[in-house]
Amino acid sequence: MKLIYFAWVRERIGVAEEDVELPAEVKTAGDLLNWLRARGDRYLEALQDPKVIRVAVNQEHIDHREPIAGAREIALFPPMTGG
Amino acid sequence: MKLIYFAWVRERIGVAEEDVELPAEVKTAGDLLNWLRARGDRYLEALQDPKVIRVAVNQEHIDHREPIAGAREIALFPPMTGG
Amino acid sequence: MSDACVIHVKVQAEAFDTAAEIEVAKAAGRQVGAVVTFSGVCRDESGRLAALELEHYPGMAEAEIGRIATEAAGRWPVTSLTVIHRHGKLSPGEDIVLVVAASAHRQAAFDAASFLMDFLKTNAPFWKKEHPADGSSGAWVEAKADDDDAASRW
Amino acid sequence: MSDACVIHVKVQAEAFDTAAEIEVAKAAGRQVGAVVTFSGVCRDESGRLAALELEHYPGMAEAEIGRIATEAAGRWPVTSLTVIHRHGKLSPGEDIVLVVAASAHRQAAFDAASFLMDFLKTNAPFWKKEHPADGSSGAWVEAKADDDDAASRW
Repeated sequence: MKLIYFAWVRERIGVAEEDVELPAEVKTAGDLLNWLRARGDRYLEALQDPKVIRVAVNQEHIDHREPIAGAREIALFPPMTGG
Repeated sequence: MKLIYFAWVRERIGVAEEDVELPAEVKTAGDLLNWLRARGDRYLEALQDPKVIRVAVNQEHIDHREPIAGAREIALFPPMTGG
Repeated sequence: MSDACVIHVKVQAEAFDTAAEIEVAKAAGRQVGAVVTFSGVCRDESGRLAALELEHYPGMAEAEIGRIATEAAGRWPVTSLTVIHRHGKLSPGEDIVLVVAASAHRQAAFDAASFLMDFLKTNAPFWKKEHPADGSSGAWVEAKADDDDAASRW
Repeated sequence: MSDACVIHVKVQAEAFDTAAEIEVAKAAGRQVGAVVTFSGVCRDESGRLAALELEHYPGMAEAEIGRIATEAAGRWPVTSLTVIHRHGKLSPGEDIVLVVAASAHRQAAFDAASFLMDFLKTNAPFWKKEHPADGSSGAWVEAKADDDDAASRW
């Protein structure tokens, strides 16, 4: 499973992307955020306020309660500021 | 007093502008329309439906009930279709 | 809100350069973050028309557009407003009118441009006559009740 | 309503030519009577900024803008919608984004362009970082609650 980070999420975690093996109990985007927060201080700092973290699965926005089964790539990023 | 006509008002009356002496009892734009309608068939045809005739005094829109005292030029025209 | 707004009004037969007008609008204020343009284009009405002819009231056309733009500049925090309206005979595909609104804020630019167009339609002294493609004598375009409705919402 | 709508989406570092994009929009339908453009311009925030840097999510940026444009084409009778969004380092005065909406009807063109901008702000995966003029290290621009409100009105 490929994880991609953008903007200050990327800066705080310290890598732009990484491959991870997710345990079976990580079913939703919210589960993924909790699992990542337990991986270390950089993750905890990046994801300390989960409600401001947006999640996209296979390049489509999803809600934190939605399942991530079947994801090829999951991206985590702050609220967008384009336009 | 200079009268100016535009679009189909101009075509029906047959002149683009004319100078007229208005009698003292012609006080409002509505009075002017009535007075013109009595001037002949071309005026009657052009102004037969007064409610679709717009009036501008000194290049500003006015309502038919407003006075025309002090006008240097009065324009009569159909509803506008620019833009 | 209108103190810093630059207003440009032109009524002309010649074509205009939309890109150049956008550059002027961007240059009019250091805090321009949003530029909205509206171009009104002559349609051929499914091949029915060879041209549109625009008659206008010289002097009042400029004055009335200026009054509408001044009203818009008082309602929204815009840094510049440009209106160019053409007259004379125009072929399908040619521009009839251009409105450019620049502001620090996108909604102000959208609203000011939309307001200007609605009031140009109902209040600016221009009249369109159709020149049919079949060579027959054309009719004056009738004003639409829709346009009065659009203006009355502001 | 979307069957005749031509949608163009570009995400690029290069500058774009607004006038050329307007011409493409006019050419996309024979019944185009109205073209609305929105240009988002990099501001210097009263001299505070030397540049903005735009990061984006390649692939998703194009896909998400395409989804927003398809939604707009389904809601309004537009003949073409164009969105160009730049990424990379942009100086004050440079264009960041262009939206062009063409329609037979002016209100449809205004609404589609305004809708596109509101959803680009909240949903397109781009992030702005400030480069201050004083050489200090810049901060990421924070999302505005106003922008969520603007999107939620549609």
